[in-house]
Amino acid sequence: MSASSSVNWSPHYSAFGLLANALTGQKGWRPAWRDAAPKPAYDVIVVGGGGHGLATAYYLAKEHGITNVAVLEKGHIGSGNAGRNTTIIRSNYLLPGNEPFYEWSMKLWEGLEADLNFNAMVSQRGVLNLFHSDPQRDAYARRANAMRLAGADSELLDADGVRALAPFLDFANARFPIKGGLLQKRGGTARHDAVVWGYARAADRRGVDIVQNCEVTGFLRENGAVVGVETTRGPVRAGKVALAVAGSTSRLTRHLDLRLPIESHALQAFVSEGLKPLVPGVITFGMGHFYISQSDKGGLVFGGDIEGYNTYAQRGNLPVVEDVCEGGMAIMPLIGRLRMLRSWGGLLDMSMDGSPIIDVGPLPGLYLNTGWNYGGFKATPASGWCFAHTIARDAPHALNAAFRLDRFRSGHVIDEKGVGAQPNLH
Amino acid sequence: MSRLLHGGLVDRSRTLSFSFDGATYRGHPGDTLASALLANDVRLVGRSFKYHRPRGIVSAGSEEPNALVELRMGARREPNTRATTVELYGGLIAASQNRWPSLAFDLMSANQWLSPFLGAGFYYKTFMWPSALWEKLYEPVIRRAAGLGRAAGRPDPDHYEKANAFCDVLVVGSGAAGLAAALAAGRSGARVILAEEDFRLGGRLLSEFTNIGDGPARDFAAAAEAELAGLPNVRIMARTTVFGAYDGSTYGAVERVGDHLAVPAPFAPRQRLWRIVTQRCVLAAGAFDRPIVFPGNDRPGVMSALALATYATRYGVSAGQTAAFFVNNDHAFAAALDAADAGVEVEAIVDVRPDPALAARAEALGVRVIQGEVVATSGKRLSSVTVRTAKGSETFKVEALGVSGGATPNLNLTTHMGGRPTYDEALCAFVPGALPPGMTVAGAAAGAFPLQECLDTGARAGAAAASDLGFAVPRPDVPRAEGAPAGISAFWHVEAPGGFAFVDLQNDVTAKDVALAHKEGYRAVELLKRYTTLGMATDQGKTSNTAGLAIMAHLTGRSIAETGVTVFRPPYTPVAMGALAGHHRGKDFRPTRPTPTHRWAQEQGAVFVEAGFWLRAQYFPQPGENDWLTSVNREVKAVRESVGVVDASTFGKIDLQGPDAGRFLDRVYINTFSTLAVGKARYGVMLREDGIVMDDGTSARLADDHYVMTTTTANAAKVYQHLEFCLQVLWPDLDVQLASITEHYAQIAVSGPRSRDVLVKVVDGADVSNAALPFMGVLETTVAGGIPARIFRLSFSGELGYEIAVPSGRGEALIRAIMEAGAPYGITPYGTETLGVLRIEKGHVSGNELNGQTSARDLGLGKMASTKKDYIGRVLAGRPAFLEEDRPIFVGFRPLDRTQRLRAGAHFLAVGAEPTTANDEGYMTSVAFSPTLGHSIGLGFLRNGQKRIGETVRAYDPVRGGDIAVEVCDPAFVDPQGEKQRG
Amino acid sequence: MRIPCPYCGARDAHEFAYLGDATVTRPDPAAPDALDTFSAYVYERANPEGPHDEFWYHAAGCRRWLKVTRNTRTHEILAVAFARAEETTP
Amino acid sequence: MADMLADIAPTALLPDGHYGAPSEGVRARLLPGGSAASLVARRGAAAALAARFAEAGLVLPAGPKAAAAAGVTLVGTGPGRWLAFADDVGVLPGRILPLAQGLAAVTDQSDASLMFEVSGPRVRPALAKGVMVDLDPSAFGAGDAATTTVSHVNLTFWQVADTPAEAPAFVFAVPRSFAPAFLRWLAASAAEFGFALSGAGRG
Ligand SMILES: Cc1cc2nc3c(=O)[nH]c(=O)nc-3n(C[C@H](O)[C@H](O)[C@H](O)COP(=O)(O)OP(=O)(O)OC[C@H]3O[C@@H](n4cnc5c(N)ncnc54)[C@H](O)[C@@H]3O)c2cc1C
Ligand SMILES: NC(=O)c1ccc[n+]([C@@H]2O[C@H](COP(=O)([O-])OP(=O)(O)OC[C@H]3O[C@@H](n4cnc5c(N)ncnc54)[C@H](O)[C@@H]3O)[C@@H](O)[C@H]2O)c1
Ligand SMILES: Cc1cc2nc3c(=O)[nH]c(=O)nc-3n(C[C@H](O)[C@H](O)[C@H](O)COP(=O)(O)O)c2cc1C
Ligand SMILES: [Zn+2]
Repeated sequence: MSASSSVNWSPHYSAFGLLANALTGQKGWRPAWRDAAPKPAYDVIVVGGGGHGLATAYYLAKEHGITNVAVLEKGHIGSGNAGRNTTIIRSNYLLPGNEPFYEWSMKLWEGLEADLNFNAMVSQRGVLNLFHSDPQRDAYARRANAMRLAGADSELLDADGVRALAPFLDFANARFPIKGGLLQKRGGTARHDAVVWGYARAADRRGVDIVQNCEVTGFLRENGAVVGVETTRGPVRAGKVALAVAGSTSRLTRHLDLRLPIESHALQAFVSEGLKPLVPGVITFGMGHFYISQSDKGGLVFGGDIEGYNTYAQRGNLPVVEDVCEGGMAIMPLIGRLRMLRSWGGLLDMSMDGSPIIDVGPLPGLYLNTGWNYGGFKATPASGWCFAHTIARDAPHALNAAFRLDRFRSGHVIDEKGVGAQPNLH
Repeated sequence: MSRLLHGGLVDRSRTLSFSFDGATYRGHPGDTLASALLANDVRLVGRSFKYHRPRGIVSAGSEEPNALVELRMGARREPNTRATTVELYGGLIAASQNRWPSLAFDLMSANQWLSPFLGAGFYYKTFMWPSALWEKLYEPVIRRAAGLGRAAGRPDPDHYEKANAFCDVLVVGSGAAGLAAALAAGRSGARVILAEEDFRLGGRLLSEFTNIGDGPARDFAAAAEAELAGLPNVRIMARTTVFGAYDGSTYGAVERVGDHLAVPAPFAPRQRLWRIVTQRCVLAAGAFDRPIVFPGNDRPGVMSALALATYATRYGVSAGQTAAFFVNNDHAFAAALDAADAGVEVEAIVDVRPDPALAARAEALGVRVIQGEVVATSGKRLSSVTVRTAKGSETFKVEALGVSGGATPNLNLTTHMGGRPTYDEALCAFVPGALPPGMTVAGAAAGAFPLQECLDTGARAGAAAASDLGFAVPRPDVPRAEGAPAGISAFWHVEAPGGFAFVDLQNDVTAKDVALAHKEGYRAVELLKRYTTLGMATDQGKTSNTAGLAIMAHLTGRSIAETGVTVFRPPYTPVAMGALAGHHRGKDFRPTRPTPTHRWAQEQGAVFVEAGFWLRAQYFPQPGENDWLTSVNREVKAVRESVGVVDASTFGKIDLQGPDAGRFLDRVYINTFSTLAVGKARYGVMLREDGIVMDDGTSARLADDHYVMTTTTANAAKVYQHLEFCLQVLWPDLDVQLASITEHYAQIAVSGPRSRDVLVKVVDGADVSNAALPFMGVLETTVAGGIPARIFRLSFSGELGYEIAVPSGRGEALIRAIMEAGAPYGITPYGTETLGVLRIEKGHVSGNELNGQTSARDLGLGKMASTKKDYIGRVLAGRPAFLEEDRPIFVGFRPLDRTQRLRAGAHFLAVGAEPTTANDEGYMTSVAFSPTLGHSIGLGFLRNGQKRIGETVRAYDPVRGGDIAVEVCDPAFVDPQGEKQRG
Repeated sequence: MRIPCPYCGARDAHEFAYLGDATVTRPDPAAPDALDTFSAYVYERANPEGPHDEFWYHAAGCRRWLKVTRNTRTHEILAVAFARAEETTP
Repeated sequence: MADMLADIAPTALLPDGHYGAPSEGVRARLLPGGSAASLVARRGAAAALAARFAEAGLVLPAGPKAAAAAGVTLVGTGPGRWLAFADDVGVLPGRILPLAQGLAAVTDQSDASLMFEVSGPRVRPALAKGVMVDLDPSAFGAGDAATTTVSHVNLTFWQVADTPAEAPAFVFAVPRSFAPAFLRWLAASAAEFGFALSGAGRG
């Protein structure tokens, strides 16, 4: 570790440390990461202090030895989607461009806590996707097999198998009977904030500057190349500028006159009042928009469809709230008397084929990480890992080779849902 | 009993009995569960979230953080219900929660001794070793300890509904400000809705012994209510909480229609979700009394000063035999005096300020005023408090302590659309910032605390809202209210050694936790919130947030304004998910669409299956058949050998007219329709603009300027929308008119070698010979004794076949006529399963193949594409990826070992290849057992498939344990030349 | 969100189907660079923050395609018109 | 409450009868079948079409309205689009088709919808449970029509021309396959006021 002794690094977390601090009035704790001020120049600037940006910085330092790195975040870290998602992690993708990438992410999740020395509460309690018809079962079978080909785990359950896992679902009176489910036991959830803080602390401990309240407002250009950024805290130069700003991507690329295959949309999420354990893993409804899990604190965390129109307002409207609760009642009528405690929205970078972009370019000095739709939380480790590779080597890794920007022009789109160039339908 | 001898707005003439934790108590109509518990001397009502500390009632409203109970029993059990908002009813049953084995003795309370380890964020730093133990040990333990109440494990038996309301002015809250606003707007004739979450209108007016005009404030409230009730343009909605502000001036509200009853009234819902669309909104939601953080501030008996007063004045209950107050503001001071007035034995008012304005009045009432701070409390339920004064410290006995750190405006709804509150130094409170469009804020919610200001701002806001909309507003006639001083001095936190000093009572966040967050760098308010969970409990920190921020501000040396504030989001108070779903649950989740022949199919014993919202016959089991395959094999055989009948009405059907109809179809289909002869039909394929197949179906030409199109069942609405887009947006110059005729027509398909024999008997004399009605011919005639019909000679099964369209009301009559006519041939009804087998045998693509990922070329339909014209999707279907050799192409498969069963969803691998993503060569889309061939057959996509016919590949299906060798073949298994359908 | 349909009046947005950017127009399919122009037409978006011209289809109402100008930051509707200019009103 | 519908198949119309509270706050009646057609003006021909109809004594309303004359009700459903209803099955082919000749596409829709007349003293509060259009007499009066979505069912309805604000009657043209779902919603919504259903037969 390249830590200089003058810096107050966050101490290593251990049971012993917790005990020692408990006995000494918590005196030994330090800020989990330094609140850095921007330096005039860096080797790499990562724009966006969400999970992807912080993971990218961490892996640049850890895997590629590039530590002269700043993460510039306009608010506080984790204030974007990383801090407002429903925390589902899984690698149950269908298409060859996607599945190996997400499975690699799963593997990184499985070792994350030891790697970061931070408990991100990665909890592999299973992800169960219900199906309600024969064609849906066929589609899930295709997916389950695609997962196996990529080395992931998958199981196809019949209705009895589902009942054994989740007896509280409506097997008696459902409008769309539950015929079975696709189960990924290794899927589950992770604590969203802890992932952000864990990466931030680990990156900081490797020398990365995490600069909060520093909004990127433009780019420094020389000879057509991007050589740095303008920020609310002044210009900062960089050898490479890497964007990982999720739903804000077009706000930035506007300054470069780039039109991207991205639209910004909002997705709401919901949490119920705290309850004693009820829902074991993650469950998704196949004939409506509803999915649910339960947080360690007892809140049911659930969500559904996106709002469906371009927006930069981080919030949603009542029809989707109703739609989600109708879906919930349709499969889990015991939630009727449970209460929704809070709803909020996030700003999604919906892409034209529903799959991400991790690529070099499209301008010299610029690197793109976007198009995560409603599903980029699970990608956080692999996205950071692949983006770091792409930045460091100026070429994509095999795992993100399909996530090229030029795939739309060539036709190599990765459209899991098969709905075409309509982001609001992905 | 702590019921005062008189006073209060409860009906003492009637007694209601109820039970809590198994013991029976009595209360009165007008009580809440909380006031009734206090009246029965029950102080300990729950346990806290993390440390399982004993807790009592702290508020008298929906901001309650502590007194959460499980209300009702069995399937109606409602966890986390605030005792302070539950209207008492006879037979009410409630139980404490989050304790084991009992409320009085909770083993988990041992957690509090571990608190040094369990500080903010402790779990992020531990439980990592060994990692496998997280799911197995640590997490289950944390989960069992966490959570609050228990959900009922059974479906909610009650009914919910939704309703829509429209108005000019929505007034939220019926305190002084809300009533004044509603009166001002209502008198102008504007349509007003006054929504109040309480079961009684009046807000604080019900609890304050003050005068408005010449009489008590309560009388003003009653008079205002009476006047409003008499205005036809005003609708009063009590028990209705406005929970969210949304775009388009739409507000979500929930009305508790039956929650004050043991079970909802017959035929009435338990709750009703309101979507209120208004032009203007006046938010008059009042303010919360916020606590002061001091050691021991969570002891049962420590409560909000205003709540203590409210229990005395509104409910006639003394929260303890003796009480004291600890305040920093005049309003709470006045409330303390009201409590004394109502008969509460007030030992002392501890005020942090040197000279409270109302001190003289207190002395006059014989109430001692102490300048100082409460630094400690004791007792399992509060028995004494210790006060620190300039002279030293003093401990005295009291059973209740009313605490007030000032008023926090209830601005919750102002932040739902992005507004950020701003800090007002003089008021020591956050006040509304940017407001949702159309909203104004009045009364205490706006920081206008004195009663007169509440009335004035309310009347002004109501009047302005109405006059803005063009209503003639009479000069507001605002009564005079007794002035009470509104002095306050900022005071948040008593720094003193000793026990827990809670900031957030429900989530057990202490002042020490805030300090730890500060030390570890979680200083931004949003990080503070997330690291400590401050304000994240069921009360959303309505009363606790400000103090938490103030303590953080103190630690960082910044002002509270600089420190900022977290935002509230919908809902204002938690809303039952049943209410948000309304009628749409169970079978009513979504409409069920029966086909025109549903009743007939039922009579035939059909088994039905969902197809989108439709319910279709899946197969028709006959006596003696006990598995579906036997029935389906029989049905298939009947069609192949004789004749069968199926209801195909669910297809989308679109009528296209106009001089440009043919040209239009040429542009939306890959093939050509303008050259189609009148009286003929043609199969067509449509692409999306990205070159992927959107849908397929046949279109028939009925006249030069008249076509009728069929779409797949699944894509009916999508295709119609697409066609309208093409006409209205892309080619507005085309003169084409569309009409959906899906609902108007029933479409019955008769297929099989004997189908013509049947048809002959069904038509009213028309010539349906091969010459008169050739393959792909169309005939308009009448059938079954005068039913107008269109007969299309089409074949999905590959057999000779006809589709007969008649008005849907006649569909049942037609199918019965067909059955009768077909009886001599053993005509066999069939369902979607057989339909599937027939088309798989024939190699026709369907939904599993048209999956949104396949091009016409992939589907083997590339040759249909015209090269003489442009059409939607043509250009992008020419992209390099679409033309790659290696692309998976549509072909058929059969198992080398014919006894083996194929499975849809299997992937293809070259024989001997490693099962990896890189070696994945495609996938099986559809399979069937072919009774015609006597073995399993399949369709699917295989890399470069057309060129590999005859090759053997593996159908790899590890998820079901399958891995079999299959032969690649032409997809048309039966009658590849199509002779049968032309015969 | 409520969209003032020029025919039906103000209706909740959930009655409408959304398509997105209404500033793009279908290019000339016969042009030599059609592959590029069509790729751009189908896939590339300005995705602006602020006023945005977009297509909404009144699926549950009059079935007209509307061109709506809406602020993507505030959701304020700034203008609404039928997509087909000379819509066959009345 | 939910039990009221529990034993009734969601695929059939509710049987005739009384539902819910003993009063009769809301009444619905399935109207006997007549004939119906959609009319879509040819490009640019809406005005000429309206003029031709006017000459024949029929009103093609210029907006979401229902106009009844000479046994035909014409309801505006979109610009240049109407639904025509007549009790007499001969009217549409006999009169409308020739009138529209060359100026509009006419499509038979006689069996597309089931028509329910809904009335009664509590009709507005019952309908408000699904209709997301302001039904207050100041906003929606006799002859006003709307095409909208009610409880997940897309339909067209109007207030019958000669019914007064105090006792309005509404006609709902409900797509046939959605009619069972519509009635289930209506019965559930009207039950607290008492609901009488007639004309639907044995269901
Ligand atoms: C409600 C919801 C539920 C979801 N559920 C799931 C789920 O269950 N599973 C799953 O896998 N995914 C889920 N997602 C998606 C997932 O959250 C995102 O795809 C993922 O978090 C995006 O990556 P990120 O964490 O880097 O983005 P963000 O956290 O949004 O990071 C982007 C950061 O960039 C910053 N930024 C923006 N502009 C600038 C600028 N100009 N200068 C400096 N900084 C800037 C932002 O403030 C932000 O912090 C969900 C998303 C939402 C909204
Ligand atoms: N002098 C002071 O310092 C001071 C400070 C605070 C309050 N007060 C007193 O408090 C009162 C304030 O009057 P007011 O009219 O502003 O408030 P209020 O508290 O009297 O009334 C607000 C009402 O709004 C209701 N409400 C809140 N949120 C709601 C929602 N989302 N949906 C439906 N109902 C909701 C509450 O139940 C309450 O009845 C006055 O009597 C005033 O004297 C005085
Ligand atoms: C997985 C998850 C669980 C959450 N649980 C709670 C909760 O128990 N209580 C709560 O108040 N908020 C909870 N939140 C929501 C946050 O309070 C907050 O609304 C969200 O992070 C978005 O931030 P914002 O509302 O400040 O914009 C949760 C959020 C997430 C992502
Ligand atoms: Zn419209």
